[in-house]
Amino acid sequence: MKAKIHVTLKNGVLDVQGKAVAAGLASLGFAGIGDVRVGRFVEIELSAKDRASAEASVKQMCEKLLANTVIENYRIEIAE
Amino acid sequence: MKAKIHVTLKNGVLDVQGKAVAAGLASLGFAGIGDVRVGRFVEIELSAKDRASAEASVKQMCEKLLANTVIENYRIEIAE
Amino acid sequence: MKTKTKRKSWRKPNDLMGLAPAEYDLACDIMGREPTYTELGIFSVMWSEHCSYKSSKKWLKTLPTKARWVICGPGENAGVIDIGDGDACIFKIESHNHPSYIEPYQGAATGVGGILRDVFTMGARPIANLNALRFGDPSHPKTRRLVAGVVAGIGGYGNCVGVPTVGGETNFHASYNGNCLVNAMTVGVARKDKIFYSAAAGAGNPVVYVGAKTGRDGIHGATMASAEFDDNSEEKRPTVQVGDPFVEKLLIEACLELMATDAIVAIQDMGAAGLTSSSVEMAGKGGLGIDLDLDNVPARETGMTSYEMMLSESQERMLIILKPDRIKVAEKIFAKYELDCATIGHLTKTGRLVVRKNGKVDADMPIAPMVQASPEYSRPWKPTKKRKPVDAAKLPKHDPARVLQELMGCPDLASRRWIWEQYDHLVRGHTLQRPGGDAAIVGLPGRRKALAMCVDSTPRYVHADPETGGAQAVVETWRNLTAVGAKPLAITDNMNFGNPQRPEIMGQFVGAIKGMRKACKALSYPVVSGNVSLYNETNGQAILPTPTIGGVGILKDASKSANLALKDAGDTIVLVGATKGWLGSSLYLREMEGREEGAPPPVDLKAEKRNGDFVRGLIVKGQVNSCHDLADGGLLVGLAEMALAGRKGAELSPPRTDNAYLFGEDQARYVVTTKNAKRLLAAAKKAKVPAMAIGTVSGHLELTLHDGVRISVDGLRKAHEGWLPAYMSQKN
Amino acid sequence: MKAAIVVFPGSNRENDAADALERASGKRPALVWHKDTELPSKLDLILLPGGFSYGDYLRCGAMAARSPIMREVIARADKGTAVVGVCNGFQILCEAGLLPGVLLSNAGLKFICRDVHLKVANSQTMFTNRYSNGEVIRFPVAHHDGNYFADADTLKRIEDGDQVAFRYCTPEGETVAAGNPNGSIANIAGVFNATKTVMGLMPHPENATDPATAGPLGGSLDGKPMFDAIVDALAK
Ligand SMILES: Nc1ncnc2c1ncn2[C@@H]1O[C@H](COP(=O)(O)OP(=O)(O)O)[C@@H](O)[C@H]1O
Ligand SMILES: [Mg+2]
Repeated sequence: MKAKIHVTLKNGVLDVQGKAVAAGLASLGFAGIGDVRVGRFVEIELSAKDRASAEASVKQMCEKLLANTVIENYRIEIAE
Repeated sequence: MKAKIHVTLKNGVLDVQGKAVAAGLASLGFAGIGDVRVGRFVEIELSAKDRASAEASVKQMCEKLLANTVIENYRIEIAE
Repeated sequence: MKTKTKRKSWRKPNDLMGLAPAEYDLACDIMGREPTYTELGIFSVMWSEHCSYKSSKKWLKTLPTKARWVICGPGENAGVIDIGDGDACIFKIESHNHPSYIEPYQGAATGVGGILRDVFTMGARPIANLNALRFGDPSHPKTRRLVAGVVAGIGGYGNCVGVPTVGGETNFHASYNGNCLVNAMTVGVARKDKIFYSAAAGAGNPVVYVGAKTGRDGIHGATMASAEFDDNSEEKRPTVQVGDPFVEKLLIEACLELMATDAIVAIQDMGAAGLTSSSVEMAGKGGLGIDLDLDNVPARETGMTSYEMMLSESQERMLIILKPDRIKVAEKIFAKYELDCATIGHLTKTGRLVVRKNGKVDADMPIAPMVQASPEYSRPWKPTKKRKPVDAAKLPKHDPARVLQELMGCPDLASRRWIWEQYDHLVRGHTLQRPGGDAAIVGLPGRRKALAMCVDSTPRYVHADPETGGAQAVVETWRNLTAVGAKPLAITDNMNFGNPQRPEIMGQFVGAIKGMRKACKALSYPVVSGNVSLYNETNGQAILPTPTIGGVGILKDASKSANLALKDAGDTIVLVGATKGWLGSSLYLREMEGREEGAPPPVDLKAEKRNGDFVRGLIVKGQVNSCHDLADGGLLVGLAEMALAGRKGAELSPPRTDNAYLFGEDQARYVVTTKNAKRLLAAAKKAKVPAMAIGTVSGHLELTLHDGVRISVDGLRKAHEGWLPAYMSQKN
Repeated sequence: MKAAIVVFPGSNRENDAADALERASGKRPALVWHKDTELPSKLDLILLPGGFSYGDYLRCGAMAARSPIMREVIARADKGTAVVGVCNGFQILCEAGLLPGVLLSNAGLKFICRDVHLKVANSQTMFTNRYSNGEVIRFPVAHHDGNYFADADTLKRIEDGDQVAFRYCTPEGETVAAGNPNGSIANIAGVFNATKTVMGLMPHPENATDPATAGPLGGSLDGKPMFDAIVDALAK
């Protein structure tokens, strides 16, 4: 099974990279750029007996390591 | 409009972060972890007259700034 | 060369993986048959310019490499010199030009990783990194991105491994538009009796692979483009090498830990041409054979062929010959650091390289004939036409205040702070002289002494007159080391040139070597290691010939160093060395007149030695308060740099105030400041060293000339500190 | 005083810290490899050094914070053992929850290595009592992710509890943007836990203790009072 995890900064946390990307895009001449947010995208191959148990274990991984829940949110998708 | 961009390392390019995360998860006791890949996830709000022109302009952004096309691939989704 | 073996018709020139047809014939002779695909790959990398030095060998051999303090000269992974008390200093420079142009961050980062391995593989703890960078014209669309990427890559790697990056140099010139130069140097220290070499010994001894896993990184590009890989080409295309400084840090610690035991017979990093060159070189130097079983090579990807494994340039890997009963010792240490450690073969008496995979022999070739027959060319060369000196009297006049302002803010002289602040130059806690001075000084824990180091080259001089320029590059490092109070000991050199098959380019190479040779001899300053990078050209436009010199010197007493910052108001400013006012090939001529012309300043090696030894003596005796050597931009630029560093001004009354005098680039000169000018000038006279007082240090932030010119130090600072950050913050 | 420096894979300023402690105490602290889950007994001080633990991959300090030895460090800290985290060590302490807040990428998105000025915000602790409140000192920084962040509630708690140790400032002592190298909120360079037994800071006091680097060479000795204070407090 494969888990896809999106880790993004919570609202209200300064997104340094996002700001820099927005400025970079603007100076390259791209117009109409609004908010830019930069996050992490993690793909994990894992052997789990079913979707539910995979999801539960990936949630654990996020809580324990992949996200810093003080400042980050995460979203999990499980694909076969 | 909102563009969601996934930037990931090309196949065969050493993913130092992925390797480290896999090791980290294993040492936290997670079993059955296979390959782990870490990429970037960028969300951009933009004003574009239509989907097609948004897509074209985001493609430009990826080529010019968001992805390092020598070692990275990117995937674009446009949402209203 | 006479061909004995019949070639099969299907091997067309573009199937030869870059070998010349004559080289292929020679390979067939050595094999007594046509080489297999894997064997051909091995020949092709072993005989590549990069590994065989076929165009340069003949000339490199003429460089002086010996001195009483040289423990190991060129031929090993790095050079080794004796620095007293049983300590040795191990250092080398290496280029990563082409990879950095393709992928600046990773190219530069892996360049740093590679040179670190060359140094710690000999048993040294790396204590400092330096780098010499050349980029295209600032207005070229690619330049900014290359600067940003290369600097971030050097920092990203060096900062993580915890080796301070203490010095370097950066130039901009249109000749590097299509071909930037990234030369990285590492300096390490070891105990003199614990130096590790690469010559294998002991048939039967295990060959052990340690470090990161092998992937398809950087496999010989030319070969991969050849016809045989049409199917699956996406999968098998060469990939950019990605460095993992975290693994390198662990590898350094693990190797040094293993080196503290008695387990190692020989060790060598896997650099260019990876497993091939490391195994062939180790076995070759030991006069032995080597059997490799590639099924045991730790692999990152599945389905790799022998060819791919032998040619992969995956980073952070080492090859070790161990004593057979010490395998467990090594395994334990590498397990501690969670690095791979695998026995992948053993030494044999056959003198052959045998490569097996899946039980099949994919290569079986005689090592000595392959290494000995490695081509050495005597390429035709054409001397560079001599240029006439520039007649300064015929040049337009400019206000010296304006000239100084412009020079201090021009791309080649502006402050590099934007760069070095991205490098951790303080980690380890022994950086005595930080970046920004003439040479960096790094202390040795528990020792009174310290090492000084720097890298230099003035390519515009080399271009104008290769021999003078080659000599000048060597003396400039010697002078920079001297200016901080160090005794220069030895150099490493990185020869960056264009296509050696063009006689003009080969002429530049030969000329530079001749000049370097003379300078090294005159200064007892031998070459102990180096690297050659040829074919630095794009569309027939070659880079300026760039022999980068890395110099290392020693301060017996680290507390007796000098730096360029003006110290106390009232100190007398003394100019040491003779000034005629030489503007040929100067920065002044280029920046003010847009002319890159004229003979470069002559190099008088006797004067260099006399003046330098004199200045060093003053520093060691504590008789000067500050010291700076004069180079790009000449006297007034040197004084401005001293004023900026010391946050002081100066009241100047030089004998002449024409631009040639103020900005000429005459060699063998220093500016020192002292409280006791009388004593200093008397000593100079006795030593037959030209010296004269030209002013005093002042507390006002102004440089004044006695004919009324006044220049604000703050204004100079703005120009000097402003250019690079402003340039880098623009986008394109 | 008995001190231990925890060495993670990728730590690289452990010897700098050991040198500084040795200069202050005359005794070289033990370096403890992260895999030794047992810390020496009866420790007075645990120091987490600078570096790039686990390559700083994923997030700085994230993996080190979850390594087995950190459970032991947390247990000791809970019992009141003094803990100091410098740079990567600070990032680890925040990730491990021993200190409030997090460290984000520098606002300029670049690594910064240079001297910075700091204003002592609380000199009433065992780590800072040789300084006075408002004193301006100079340490080097060397980091890519030193941009301190805490949400409004946390920040209020930190400020109300006098938990700020140092703030970035100009050479003249003004805690304004011009003195802030990395975008840290409220110019915060270092913080304490609520009981002031744990301190983390981004700048490197250990690189401001060696007389050989100071004087005309321009290095700072302002880190010495910190190590002297620590040694003093723990000698008793
Ligand atoms: N320009 C040079 N001057 C002196 N020695 C050189 C020069 N170029 C290469 N060498 C020496 O040749 C040997 C091989 O160099 P290189 O191929 O760069 O080594 P490695 O494979 O270890 O990176 C080294 O001993 C190096 O010091
Ligand atoms: Mg080598």
